[in-house]
Amino acid sequence: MLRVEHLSLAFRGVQALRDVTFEVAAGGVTALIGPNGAGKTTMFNCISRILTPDSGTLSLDGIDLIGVRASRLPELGVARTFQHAALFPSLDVRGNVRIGADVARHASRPALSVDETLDLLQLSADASRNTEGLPLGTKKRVELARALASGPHLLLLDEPAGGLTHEEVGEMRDTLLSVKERLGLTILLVEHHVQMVMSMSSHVVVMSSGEVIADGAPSDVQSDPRVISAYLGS
Amino acid sequence: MLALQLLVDGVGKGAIYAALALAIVVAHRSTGLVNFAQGEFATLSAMLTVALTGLGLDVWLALAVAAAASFAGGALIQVVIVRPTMRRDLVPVVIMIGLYVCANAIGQLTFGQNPRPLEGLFPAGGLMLGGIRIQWSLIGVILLQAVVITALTLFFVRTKIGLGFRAVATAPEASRVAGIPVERMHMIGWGIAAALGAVAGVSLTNLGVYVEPHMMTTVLVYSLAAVTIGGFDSALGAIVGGTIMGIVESLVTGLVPGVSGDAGILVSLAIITLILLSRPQGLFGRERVTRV
Amino acid sequence: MSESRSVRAAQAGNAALVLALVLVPLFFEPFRVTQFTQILVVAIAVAGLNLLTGFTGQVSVGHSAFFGIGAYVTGVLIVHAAVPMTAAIIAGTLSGGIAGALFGVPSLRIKGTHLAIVTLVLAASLPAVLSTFSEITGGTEGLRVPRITPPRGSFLAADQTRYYVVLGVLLLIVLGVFMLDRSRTGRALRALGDNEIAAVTYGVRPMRLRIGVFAASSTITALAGALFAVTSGFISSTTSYMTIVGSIVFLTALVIGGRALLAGPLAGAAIAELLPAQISRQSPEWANFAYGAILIALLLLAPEGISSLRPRRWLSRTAPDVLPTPLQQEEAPHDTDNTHDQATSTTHIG
Amino acid sequence: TARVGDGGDPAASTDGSLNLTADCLHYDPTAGVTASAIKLGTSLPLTGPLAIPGTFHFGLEAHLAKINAEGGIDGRKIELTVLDDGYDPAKTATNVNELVNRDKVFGIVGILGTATALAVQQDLQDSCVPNLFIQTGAPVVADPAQTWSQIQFPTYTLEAQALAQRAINAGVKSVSIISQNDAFGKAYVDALVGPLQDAGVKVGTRATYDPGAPSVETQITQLAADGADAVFIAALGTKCPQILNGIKSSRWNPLLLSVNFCTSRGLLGLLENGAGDDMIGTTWYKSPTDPQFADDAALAAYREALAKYAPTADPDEDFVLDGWLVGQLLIKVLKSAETLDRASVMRAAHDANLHVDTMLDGVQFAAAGTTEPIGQVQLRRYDSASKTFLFIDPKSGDDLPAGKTRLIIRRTNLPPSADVRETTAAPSEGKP
Amino acid sequence: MSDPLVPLLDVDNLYARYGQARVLHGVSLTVLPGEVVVLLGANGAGKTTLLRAITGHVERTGSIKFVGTDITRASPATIVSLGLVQVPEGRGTFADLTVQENLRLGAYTRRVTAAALALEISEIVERYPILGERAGQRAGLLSGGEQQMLAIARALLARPRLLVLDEPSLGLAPAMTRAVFDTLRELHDEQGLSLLIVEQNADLSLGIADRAYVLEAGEIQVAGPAAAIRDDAGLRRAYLGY
Ligand SMILES: Nc1ncnc2c1ncn2[C@@H]1O[C@H](COP(=O)(O)OP(=O)(O)OP(=O)(O)O)[C@@H](O)[C@H]1O
Ligand SMILES: Nc1ncnc2c1ncn2[C@@H]1O[C@H](COP(=O)(O)OP(=O)(O)OP(=O)(O)O)[C@@H](O)[C@H]1O
Ligand SMILES: CC(C)C[C@H](N)C(=O)O
Ligand SMILES: [Mg+2]
Ligand SMILES: [Mg+2]
Repeated sequence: MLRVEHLSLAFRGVQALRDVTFEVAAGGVTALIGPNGAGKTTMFNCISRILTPDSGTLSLDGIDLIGVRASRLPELGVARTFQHAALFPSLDVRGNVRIGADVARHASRPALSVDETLDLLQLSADASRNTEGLPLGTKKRVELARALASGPHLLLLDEPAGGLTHEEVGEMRDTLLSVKERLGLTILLVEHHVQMVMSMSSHVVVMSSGEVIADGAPSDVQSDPRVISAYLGS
Repeated sequence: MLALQLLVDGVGKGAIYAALALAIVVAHRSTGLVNFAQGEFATLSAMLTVALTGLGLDVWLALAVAAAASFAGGALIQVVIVRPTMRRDLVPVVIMIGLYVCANAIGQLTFGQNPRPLEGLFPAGGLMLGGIRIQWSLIGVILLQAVVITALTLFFVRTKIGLGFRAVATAPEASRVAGIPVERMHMIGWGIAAALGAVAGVSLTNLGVYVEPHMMTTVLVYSLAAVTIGGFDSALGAIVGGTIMGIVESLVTGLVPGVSGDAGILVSLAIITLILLSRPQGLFGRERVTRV
Repeated sequence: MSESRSVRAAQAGNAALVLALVLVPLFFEPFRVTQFTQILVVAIAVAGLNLLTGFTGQVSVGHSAFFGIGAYVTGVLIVHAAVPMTAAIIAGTLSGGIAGALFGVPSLRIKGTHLAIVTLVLAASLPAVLSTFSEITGGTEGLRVPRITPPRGSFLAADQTRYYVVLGVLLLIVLGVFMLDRSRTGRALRALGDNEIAAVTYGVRPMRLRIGVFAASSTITALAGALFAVTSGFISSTTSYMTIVGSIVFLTALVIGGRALLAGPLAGAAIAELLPAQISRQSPEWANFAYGAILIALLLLAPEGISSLRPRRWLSRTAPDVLPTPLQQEEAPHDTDNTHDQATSTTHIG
Repeated sequence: TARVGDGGDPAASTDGSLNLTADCLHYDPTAGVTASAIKLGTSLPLTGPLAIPGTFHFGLEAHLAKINAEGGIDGRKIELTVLDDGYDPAKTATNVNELVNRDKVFGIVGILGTATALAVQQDLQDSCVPNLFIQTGAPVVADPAQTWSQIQFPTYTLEAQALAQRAINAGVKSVSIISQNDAFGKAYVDALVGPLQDAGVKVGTRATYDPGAPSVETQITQLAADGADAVFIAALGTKCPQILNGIKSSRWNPLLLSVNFCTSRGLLGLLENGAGDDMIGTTWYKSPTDPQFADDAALAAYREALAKYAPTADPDEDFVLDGWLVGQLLIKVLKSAETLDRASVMRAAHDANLHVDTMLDGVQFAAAGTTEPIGQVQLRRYDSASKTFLFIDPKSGDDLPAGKTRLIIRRTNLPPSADVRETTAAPSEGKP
Repeated sequence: MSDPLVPLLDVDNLYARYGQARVLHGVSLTVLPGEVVVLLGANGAGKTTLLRAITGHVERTGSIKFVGTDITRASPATIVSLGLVQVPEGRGTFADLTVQENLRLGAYTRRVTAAALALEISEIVERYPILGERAGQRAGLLSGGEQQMLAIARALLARPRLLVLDEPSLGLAPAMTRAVFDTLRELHDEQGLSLLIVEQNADLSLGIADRAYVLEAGEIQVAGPAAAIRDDAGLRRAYLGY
C-alpha cells in the first residue's frame, strides 16, 4: 500500500534518513521501531508531507506522494497522530474530533461518527472539555480519536501508548485492532512499548541512525542481534 | 555629494529609530513582550532628565539619575500592572496601550505642552568631511549605541543571568521548572528596558528632537518597524534595521523627484514587507523552533 | 448550569439585547441616536477584527487602514463619480476586502508580532497615501460625503434611518460570524490558529484560509468605514478611525468587550467611544490619564472582557476562543514543539 | 442694548443678500439663551500634538470670566463649554453634536483647525447655529455659501502673499519652500507660487515633511543643495526651530520667510545661537512677548485677567492671547446684535467692523461683504541677538520705529485708517 | 546526611485544584532520605498534578515540608534552590535555546564556577553522548527521546537532593530507558539521591523502588513497600501486565 524507496533527508549536519526503503502492506500493522533519534518521526513527517525528502520516492497505492501537498493527504486517506499531542486548544475535545470528521465527510470511505469515536475511546464524558488541562493519556486518546474520525485508510501512529499503564496499553491495542478490522485500516506504528509492538504488528521495520537495520516478522526482528544491541538492549 | 549628505542624514534618522528600538529589544528579550508604551516611558525619562538639568545637574549625571529612576519605575509597573495580566493573550497588548495613554498624560500634566531642548551630551557643531557635514552629536550617539549593543550582547550571550533572561522570555514554564525566578526576571527586564529608554530619549535630544509629550509618537512606529526588520532578539539588528530605514527613507525622499516627506512611512512599509517576506524572523532574528 | 439551559439563557439574553437595540432610537434624542450609530459602526469594525483575531489569533493593528479604504472609496465614488450610494458602499467594502486579501498574502509567511507590526506600519501609511492623492481625497481637508437620508414617505427621521441601517448590518454580520463559528470553516480557522502543522495534516489549507479570513475580516471593517462615511458625512485623513489611533480603538474595544459575539464588540465600542469623552467633560487635563488607568483597571478586574462579567451566561454564546498570544512571543508561532507548559493558561479572549 | 429676540422673521434681513434661515432644519432662534445665561461651546485639541494651539481656550475663557464678573451681557453670564477633540474631525463632529443637541448651546466659538472645522461646518449651517471665529486661515473654510460660519485668522493666502511681496521687494531671484504635507502647508504654497512666478522669481525646490516625522534633515539637505536666495517656511510647532537650526548648520544663508505660527517666542527659544536671524514673519495682534508692547495697557489687562481666571495658562503664548482677542470680538458681536437670537447674532457677525485693543493698530475685523474678515498683516523681523521682533516696512524692509505699524492689506473696501498702507496683495477666493 | 527517620519530603493532607476543578483530595505522602518512591495511578488519577503541587506549580493547600522547611507557599524557584527538582511530564526543555544552554540552565540556582560547570556538563555528556554531539543544536529540534534525555540531564545538573520524575521513560527507547534508570540507581546508590517517580513502566520503576503509592481519583489508595504491589493481583495486572 505504502512504498518508501531510497528516502534520504538531512538537516543541517544531521543525516536523519539514509536511503530508507520499506513497504507497508495493506490491512496489516507495520511497526517502525528504533532507538531515539533513529528517524522514525522524521519518516512520518515525510509521509505526511510536512517534510520533503532530499531524494527518494514515496508512493501510496501507486500515487506519488512527493507531489502531493500535505493538506491533501487526508483526502487520500492518510491520518496521523503526533508524538507530542498536537491538539487544538481553542477547540474542545469534541471540536478536535470533529476536525477529523470534517475530512471524512468528503470521503467515500467508511468512517465512525464523531459520537461513536468518542465513545470508542471513552472520551464521551470529556467531550466538552478544554484540551489544555487533559492528562497525558487522555490527550493521546483524543489524538487517536481525531485521526480515526477522519476515516483513514492508512493510520500513522507516533507513540500512542506513551504514558499509559499496562492495562491501558492493552485496552488501546484491542481498540486499535477492532477498529482496524471494522474499517479495513492499515496501520504504521511507531512505539517504544515493545510488548505492544510485538503483540499487534504483522511486520516490523527497525531503524537506527536513519537507516533500516532490520525488516521482517516480529519474532525474527526481536532476536536480530543488531536490533538487540541498537534498540532493545541486553 | 547630495547623495552622500543624504546618506549621513539617513544615518542620523536611523539613529533616532535605533535608540528606542534598543529598548524594545531588551524588553522583548527578557520578557517576550513588545512594549508599545516603551516610547512614552522614554519620553518621561527624557522629561525627568530635563528637570534634573534644570536643578543644575550635569547632563550626563542627570541621565544616569533618570536611568536609575526609570529602572525603578519600569520594574514597579511590571510588578503592579503587567504581571497580573501577563499570561492572558491579547490582554497585555491593551494593558500596554493603557500604559501608553497614562504615561503620555503624565508627561503633559507634569511637563506641560511646551517643547524644551536638552543640553547636548556631546560637543556642539560638527566636522566637514569633503563637503559632507557630520554633527559631533551624531557620532557621539552612534558610539553610545555601539557601547550599548556590545554590553547587551555580552550580557545576554555570555552571562548566566543573560541566559536566564532568554529562557524566561521564550519558555516561562520551563524556566520555573529549572528554578529561575521568572517574575523577578521579568521585573528586572522591564527595569533595564526602561533605563535604556532614558538613554533613548536623551539620545534623541542630541539628534535634533525636542523634549515634549509627543516626541516619540511617530518614532515608536519607526522603531517598531526597525526592530521587526532587525529581528526582535537582536540588539545589533535593531541598529541595522533602524539605519536601513533611515537611509532608504532619506535617499528616496531626497533623490526621487515627486516623492514627498510623507512617503517615508510608505518606504518603510515596502522595506519591512519585502525583508520579512524573505526572512520572516527579521534579518538578525532567529526563527522560532518548530517541529513535530 | 446544563449545556442546553445555558444555551437557552444565552439566546434569551441575545434576544433581549437585540430588542433593546431596536428600541433605542424610539426613546432617545436624535443626538444620542447619532452617537449610538457611531458606536454601532465601531462595533462592526470590531466584529471584523474579531473575525481575524478571534478565529486565527493573528493580531492586526492595521484595520484602521481597511476602515479608511472602505470610507474613502465610498466617499470618493459618491462625491466625484456620482455613483449611487448603495453601489458606492458595496464598492468601498469590496475594495477594503481586496486590500485585505493582498495583506493575507504576507500573512502566510509573516506571523505573530511581526505581522502585527507590519499591519501597524500599514495603518501609519494610509494617511500618507490619502494626502498624496489629496486632489481626490481632500487630504487633511477631507471630503464631505452625502449622508443616508430616510426613504421618501418614511416615518423615520434621518438619524433613526441611519441607526437602523447600521444596526441591520451589524446584526447580519454577527449572525454570519455566529454561523461561521459553528461551521467546518470556523473550526478549520481555529485549528490553523492553534497549530498550523497539525491543522494542515487534517486537510486545512492555510493559504486559502489565511487569505480568506484576512479578506473577510477587512471586508467587514471596510464596510464599517463605508457606513461611517455615509452616516457621519465627513471623512478626513486625520479622522482618527483612519489612523493608527483607529486600529488601537478597535483592538481595545475587542479586548475590553470580551468574546461574546454581539455583546462583546458592542460593549467594547461603547466604552472606547463614550468613556474618554465623558471623562474629558469632567476634567480635560486628567481625562487621558483617567482613561488609561480605567483601561488597565478594567483588564485587571475583568481580564476576559466586560461581556464575560457576571451575569455571564446570558449575555451571549461565546465566540472563538482565542489565541496564541501573538504579541507575546512566548507562544507564537504555536508550534507542536511547544516546550512550554501551558497548563495554567486556559482562558482566551477574542 | 440686546434683548432676547422673539424669533420674529429672521429672514427679513437688512442686507437683502443674506438670507440666513431659509434652509434651516428646525430653526431654534434662542436656544441656549436664558434670563441669566448665554450658553456657548467650543471643541478644540486639549490633548495631542496640537494641544499648544488648543491653549487658545484659556484666553477665551479668561476674557469671558472677566466679562461675567463685570455683570455679563445685560446680566446674562456667558457659559462656555470646552470639549476636547484632539484635532480629530470625527471627535469634533461628535462634540459639536453634543454641544448643540445635548447642551443646547446658542452657538459655537473658535473651532480650531481646518479639517475639524470642515467636519462640522455644513451641519451647523443646516441647523442654523452660529459658528463663529473659526481658528483657521484656510480659504476653503471661508466659503461664501457657509453663511453660518466665519473664520477669524487672516487667510493663509494673505499671509503667503505678504511674504512673497517682501521677497520680491528684497530682490531675491529664487525661493525654496518647505511646508507641512497637509492642507495647512498646501494653502500657503498654493498662494505663494503664483505671485512669485509672476514677478519673475524662480520657485526652486519644494520640500514637504510629514507632521509626525521626528526630524527634517533630509529636507534641509535638499533645500541647501538648491541654495536658493530665500526660503519660505510653512510649518508648525517644533518643526520650525528644527528647520531654522538645520538651515543654520548647513551653512546656507537664505532670506528666511516664515508663517506666523513659527514666530512664537516659545518656539524661537529653541533656536541655537544665531539661527533664525533676520527671519521675516507676519502678525496682526500684539504678541505678548514682543518687547515693544511690554508696557501696553491692553496686554497688561490681559495678563491681569489671565492670572486671575486662568492661572495655569501661559500668558506669553500667542494662541492664548488670540483666545482673549476672540473673546473681545465675541462680546462686541453679541452686544451689537439687534436681538439675542441666532440669526441676529450671525448677522451682527457678518456686519462686524471691529477693532479691539489687542490687535495691532489699524487691524480691523471687518466682515461686511467678505468671508475673510481680517485683511491686514504686519511684517516683522526676528533679531536673534536681542531675541526680539522688530516691525518692518514691507517695501524697504527697514525697521520701523517702536509702536508704528505698516500693514499689508488685502484690497477691499475697508475704511482707511491712520497708518495703513495698501499693497498689491490680491483677495483670495474661497475655494469650495 | 540528614536524620534517616525524618522525612525528606513530607506531604500532608494536600489539596490541589485548577480553578474550579478539584484534583487532589487530601493526599499524604512521604519520602525518607535516600529512599526511592514510586507513584502509580491510572490515566487522569492526578499524578502529574501531585508532582506539580509539590514543586509549586499549581494552587495547593495542606502542608508540604521539605527537609523540615514548609514549602507549601514557596515559589518554584525557591523549591528548586532547596534541592527539590522536577523533570516534568513531556518535553521540559527550552526549545529555542541550544542543548548546551539548556544544560547550563540546569545549574541556574547553584553557585558554581563556569569551569566547574563545564566539567559537570562533560560528565553528563559522557552518559548521553548525543547531547554532546548536538551541543550547538537547538533543543526543540531534537527527537522526542533526545529531548527527554536532555530534560533529565538538565535536572541532574541542578544537583537535587530529591529528584521528582514524571514519566521519565516517556518517549525513550527500551535500551535508553534502562540506561536512564541505571543512572538514577547509580546516583541513588553513590550519592544518596532520593527519588519520587511517576512511571508507567512499573517493572523498571518498582525494580529500584523502596516503597510505592497508588493514586486513584486524587486520593492515595494503596501505600506500601514496592514488593507489596507485586503481591496484589489487581495492581499487578493493571501496572505490570501479568
Ligand atoms: N528539524 C530538525 N533539525 C535538525 N535536526 C533534526 C530535525 N528534526 C529531527 N532532527 C534530528 O534527526 C534525528 C531523527 O529525529 P526523529 O525525530 O525522526 O527521531 P525519532 O526516531 O522519532 O526519535 P524518538 O524515538 O526519540 O522520537 C534526531 O537526531 C533529531 O535530532
Ligand atoms: N491545567 C488543567 N486545568 C484543568 N484541569 C486539569 C489541568 N491539568 C490537569 N487537570 C485535571 O486534573 C486531573 C488529573 O490530571 P493529571 O494530569 O494529574 O493526571 P495523571 O495522573 O498525571 O494522568 P496521566 O497518567 O494521563 O498523565 C484530570 O482530571 C485533569 O483533567
Ligand atoms: C495651528 C492651527 C491653528 C492651524 C491648523 N493646523 C489648520 O488646519 O489650520
Ligand atoms: Mg519520534
Ligand atoms: Mg501525568
